[in-house]
Amino acid sequence: MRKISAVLITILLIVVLLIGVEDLPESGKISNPTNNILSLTYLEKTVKETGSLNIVTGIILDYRALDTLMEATVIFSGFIVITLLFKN
Amino acid sequence: MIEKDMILKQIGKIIIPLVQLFGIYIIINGHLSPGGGFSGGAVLGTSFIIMNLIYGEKFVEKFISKKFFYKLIGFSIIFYAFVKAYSFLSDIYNLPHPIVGEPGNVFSGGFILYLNIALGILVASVFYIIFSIFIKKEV
Amino acid sequence: MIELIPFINILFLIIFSFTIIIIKKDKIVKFMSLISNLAVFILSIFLLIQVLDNGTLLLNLGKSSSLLGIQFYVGPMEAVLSVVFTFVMLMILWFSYSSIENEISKSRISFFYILINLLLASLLGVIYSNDLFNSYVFIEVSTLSACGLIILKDKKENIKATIKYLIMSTIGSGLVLMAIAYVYSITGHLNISSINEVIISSYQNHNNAVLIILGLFTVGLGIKSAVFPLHSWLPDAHSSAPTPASAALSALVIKVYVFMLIKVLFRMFSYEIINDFIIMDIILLLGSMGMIFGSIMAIFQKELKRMVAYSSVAQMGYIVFGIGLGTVSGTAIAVYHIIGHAVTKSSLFLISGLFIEKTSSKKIEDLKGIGKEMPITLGLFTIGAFSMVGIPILPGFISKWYLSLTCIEVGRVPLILIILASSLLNVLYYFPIIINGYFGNENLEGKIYKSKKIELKRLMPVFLLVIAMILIGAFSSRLIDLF
Amino acid sequence: MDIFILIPVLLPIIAGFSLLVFKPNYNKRNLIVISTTIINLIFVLFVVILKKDTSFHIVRINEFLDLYFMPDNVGKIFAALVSTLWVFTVFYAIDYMGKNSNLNKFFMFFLITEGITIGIALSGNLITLYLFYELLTLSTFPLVIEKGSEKALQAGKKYLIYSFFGATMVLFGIILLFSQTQNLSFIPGGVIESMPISNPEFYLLIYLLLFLGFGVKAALVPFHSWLPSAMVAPTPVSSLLHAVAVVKSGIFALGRMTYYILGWEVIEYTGGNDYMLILVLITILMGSFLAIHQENLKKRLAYSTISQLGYIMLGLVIFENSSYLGGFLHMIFHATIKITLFFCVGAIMHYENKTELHEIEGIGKKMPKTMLSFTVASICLIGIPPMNGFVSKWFLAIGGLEKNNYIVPIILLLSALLTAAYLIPIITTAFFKGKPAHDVKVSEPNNFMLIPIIVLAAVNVILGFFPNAIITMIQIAASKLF
Amino acid sequence: MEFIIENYYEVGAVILFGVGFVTLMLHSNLIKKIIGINIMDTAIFLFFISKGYILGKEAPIVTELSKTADNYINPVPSALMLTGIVVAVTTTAFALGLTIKLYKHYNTVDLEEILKIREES
Repeated sequence: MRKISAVLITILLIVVLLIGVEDLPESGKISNPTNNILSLTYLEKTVKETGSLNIVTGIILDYRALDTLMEATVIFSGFIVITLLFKN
Repeated sequence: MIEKDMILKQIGKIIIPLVQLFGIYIIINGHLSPGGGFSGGAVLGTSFIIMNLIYGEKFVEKFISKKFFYKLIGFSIIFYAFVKAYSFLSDIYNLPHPIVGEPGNVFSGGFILYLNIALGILVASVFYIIFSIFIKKEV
Repeated sequence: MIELIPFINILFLIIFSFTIIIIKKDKIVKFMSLISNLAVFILSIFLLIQVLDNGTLLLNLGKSSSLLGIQFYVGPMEAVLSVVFTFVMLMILWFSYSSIENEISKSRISFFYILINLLLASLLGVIYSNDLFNSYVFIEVSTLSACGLIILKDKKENIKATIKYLIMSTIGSGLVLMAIAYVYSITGHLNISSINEVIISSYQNHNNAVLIILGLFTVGLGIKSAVFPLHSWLPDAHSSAPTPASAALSALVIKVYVFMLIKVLFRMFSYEIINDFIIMDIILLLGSMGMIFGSIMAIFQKELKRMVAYSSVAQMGYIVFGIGLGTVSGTAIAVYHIIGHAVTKSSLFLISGLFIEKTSSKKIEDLKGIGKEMPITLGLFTIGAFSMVGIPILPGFISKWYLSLTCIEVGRVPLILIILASSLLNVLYYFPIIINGYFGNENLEGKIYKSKKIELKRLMPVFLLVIAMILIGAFSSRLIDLF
Repeated sequence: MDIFILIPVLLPIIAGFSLLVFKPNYNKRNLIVISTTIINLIFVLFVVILKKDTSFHIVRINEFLDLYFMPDNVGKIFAALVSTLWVFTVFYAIDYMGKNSNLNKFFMFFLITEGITIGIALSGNLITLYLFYELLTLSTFPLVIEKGSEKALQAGKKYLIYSFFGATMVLFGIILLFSQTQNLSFIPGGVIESMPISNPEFYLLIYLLLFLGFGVKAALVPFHSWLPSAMVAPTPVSSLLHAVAVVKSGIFALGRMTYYILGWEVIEYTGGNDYMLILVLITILMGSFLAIHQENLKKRLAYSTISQLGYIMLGLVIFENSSYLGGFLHMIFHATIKITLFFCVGAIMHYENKTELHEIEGIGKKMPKTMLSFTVASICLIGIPPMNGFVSKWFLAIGGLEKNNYIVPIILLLSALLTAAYLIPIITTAFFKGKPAHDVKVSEPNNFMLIPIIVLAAVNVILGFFPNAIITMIQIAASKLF
Repeated sequence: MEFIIENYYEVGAVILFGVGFVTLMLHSNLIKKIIGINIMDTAIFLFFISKGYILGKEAPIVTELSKTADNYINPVPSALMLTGIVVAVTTTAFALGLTIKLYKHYNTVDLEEILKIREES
């Protein structure tokens, strides 16, 4: 019974998400809202502002560096939690 | 503790230094080529894990002791946080910051290089520590 | 300098918690974490004053352009919430200063302080951040440190509760990330304000997508904040954790996700858009169910901490109910209830921790006659219970009153019955404890009455929390006008 | 000078907490309690004779939550009544409670209850009244379960649940009302400016909610059953609960709600009072019928209280000058009468520990003064002219007739007969049964208990002969309404 | 239904998400649950990354500086997902640690059985 309900829930989830996907713009097009001024600005500015040829690294370590700081914090807290878990 | 295989040990002698070199390369060149602190650190940590698997923990302890790994974690992340804070402040108050030279040089990425190094050390040591905790099921 | 305070708060707490693993002595750790939280509290007060003086504060981190970097958005709500959260966390730390050894082993004390600092930092981050993905990362940090707080006690049930909590909240954050992906793919922004600008113009083109985004956010954040049908992890987790930890979890952590939901619904979308979608009615329904069933389940609990945990499920129902009304005033009441309930529930949890420590039993029926032994403590518990039940001037009454007025305002008068019914149910499970505590004599045979001196010293943080609760009730209109 | 009107509210509460703090011994405690009540009576009388209309805001939290005191004539009379009867009850209680355990706590709540009741009397808007109404429940609860027995705890829980149920209905009504008229302060004739032509049902709902909610404490019939079961309390408490504090607070709140918040024109327009009139008449008859079958004396008096409260509520559902007057008078007279009856029964319980009707044969010969005052009080309650019960019932009947509502006087007469039917047997059993008089040695209760009884009985008679002072005061209040 | 063709990345990601979800739901074995969680996360990463892809453009790593901005795909999703991957890895490590601990306590990794055992306390 649980299994059937689980499968049904999953199918429902997939269908719902697919309905959402149908509503999304076609992927890979240059005209998508994702390829907006934001990404262009990144692509233009990153190299000369941060001096990193790898634009992704430039973004995560300079523009959105708070994410990366938090990412390091996540690693740290995972380390702390596992150490705590096995400490006796 | 069963005796590890001969082949593994011999191959490991060759492979592991290369793996570590590769990891360090990824970390250092994080801002010039694909890669970065996290991926390089993962490679580096994996190399230690392979060492541990092939030669046993004692062997790793000979190079880097567990305590030192803990110290590395603490200091690298504190260093990381401080550098990052300074870089934010230098953005806002444009304080002096490392050279952002012509792209392509290793020393051209502003803070990125140092951040990558700190992140790589952190990731590598955390990976190794977590692995050793898992196999020994205790700290 | 003062506009940097949000960033400084977070950075300060993070760096301090990093340094703890180098410090060896527990006393230094305790003392320094008290100092750090005090500093953060004072800084938050400065921030509040600043915000009240010159309006909303926008802080761009990363390169100066707000589009590229990550933006902090500190309006009155955020400022007040950060003050309240830091205050409650400071009180919890003060309480734990003398009593944490009783519950967790010596070798784990420094971990408690590391995790508490990380937790507070991440909560403040979720409150301040105006960037969806950044909030997601903060949420992950808070989830991990909350799990860590639960497994501070090395018991089997703690680990069981933690794995439940971890799996549930991983599903929740997965859904949230999926929702962020949808949002990004139809707007191309991550900054909530920019998303709002884009989405107001273009949401008719993506009706289904917007509805699915709302659903994903609601369910994902609802799992993390224990909204009624998704609450199954909460009682185990919050009742098995050590007392200061469960006070922090139940008073602060689950609230932050609801606040994130408020930001998503009303700042990323807006009131005009949001009321076109059915999601508000669903949220309202969830809230009403939580208010009723949470209280009903709390009645049947045998253990004190489980009962208090279930009552916070009911209180989350109030908050979600306020959100679901979908008006500015409803949101204001929701935030007000977040504040009032944070203070009330933390004091209730700390007091129940004192009871459990004194009677060395978790059962409710072992509390009979406790009022003869620790009258002041039970008196504070009574004030907290009065706030839950809704005696005038205390925050609980204020929220009920304004919620009812908002119900009439939006023309849903019958909903008032739900509010009043749940407050009657609160009477049913809070008052027996107080009555049996003061007037029952069962457990007093052969007990020596302990001296009250040491109690008073340890009760100080609870005193302050209760005083803060009464003040929050007394200045309610000022607070609500802020939001 | 206005802050002066706070003293009658605050003084007993502070004194009560001082009992908790200082833990005085027997004599010191009695001194504190007696002096507090008497000084409080003096203060209240001072407030009563204050000519100009004083009013005082304690704290104004927001547009609805402002604690506001405004003693008008009605409130003054109620406050004077409460504080007067409290003095008698204190003397009685000191003797009755004796020296048994944790009496400091008992007298603490005893004094706090007085303060809160006076707060209800003097409160100037509905929110303040609601706040004190809730506090009254909480502060009388420990008095009800003072014995601490399982039965007492059960009765206390019943009382608590009934009261909170009523308070919740009241709160619902208040919220609905506030959403319509952003004003909750007591204004003669009501706060509603214009007739609710558009939505009378809404106001009918508000009226029913408020009436039933306050009716719980006033022992309206569907919700009356907490009152007899609260009889486990010691006699001073139950006399206070039934004669003065709780039920009269309910009645008083009903009066405030009817005449000062909704306004009787609005209620008459919505027609809610007709439904309530039926309930009230049922209350009167049912209380009397149930009282006849009670063997236990206190229970008998409790049910008679229910029916008498019905009389008072008649004055709240028949909007006539004279019925208002009659109801108000009956509130005062019933208070004095019923407290006398309870004192007598309590004296019998305390000295002879006889609680059932058949046990008290010949008690009249043993304690003649007590039973004599009981007789006087019962004659007053039955309403034989020129006793005071007659005056109030007369006005009530007149009011009914002015509304050409002939059922009311009939019910009144019938219920008067029933009152006689359940009170006379007590007297006859007490006086004319059992052993002849000469071989019973007289043993009255000591003066602490006896003097209040006799004085109260005398007060009843005097009030019966000279009710005019009170009537004029009430007429002043009523002139603002009709 | 042509959206299945034009958005096949997203469709695949969503179906993968469902696979992970049903794995999480059906199996009571903790390891398999964790695998399911990882599949879900991976599906979301795939979904997100596919948002940044633009037909016929190359990865945002500047090889020669002459190329202008419109030769590269949108770098933002990749940047975000790097962080997301780290978060997922840490959560997985913690879940595995909990599993090991539970196995030490109960000698089983079956969550149903573990939750059935009531603690005496």
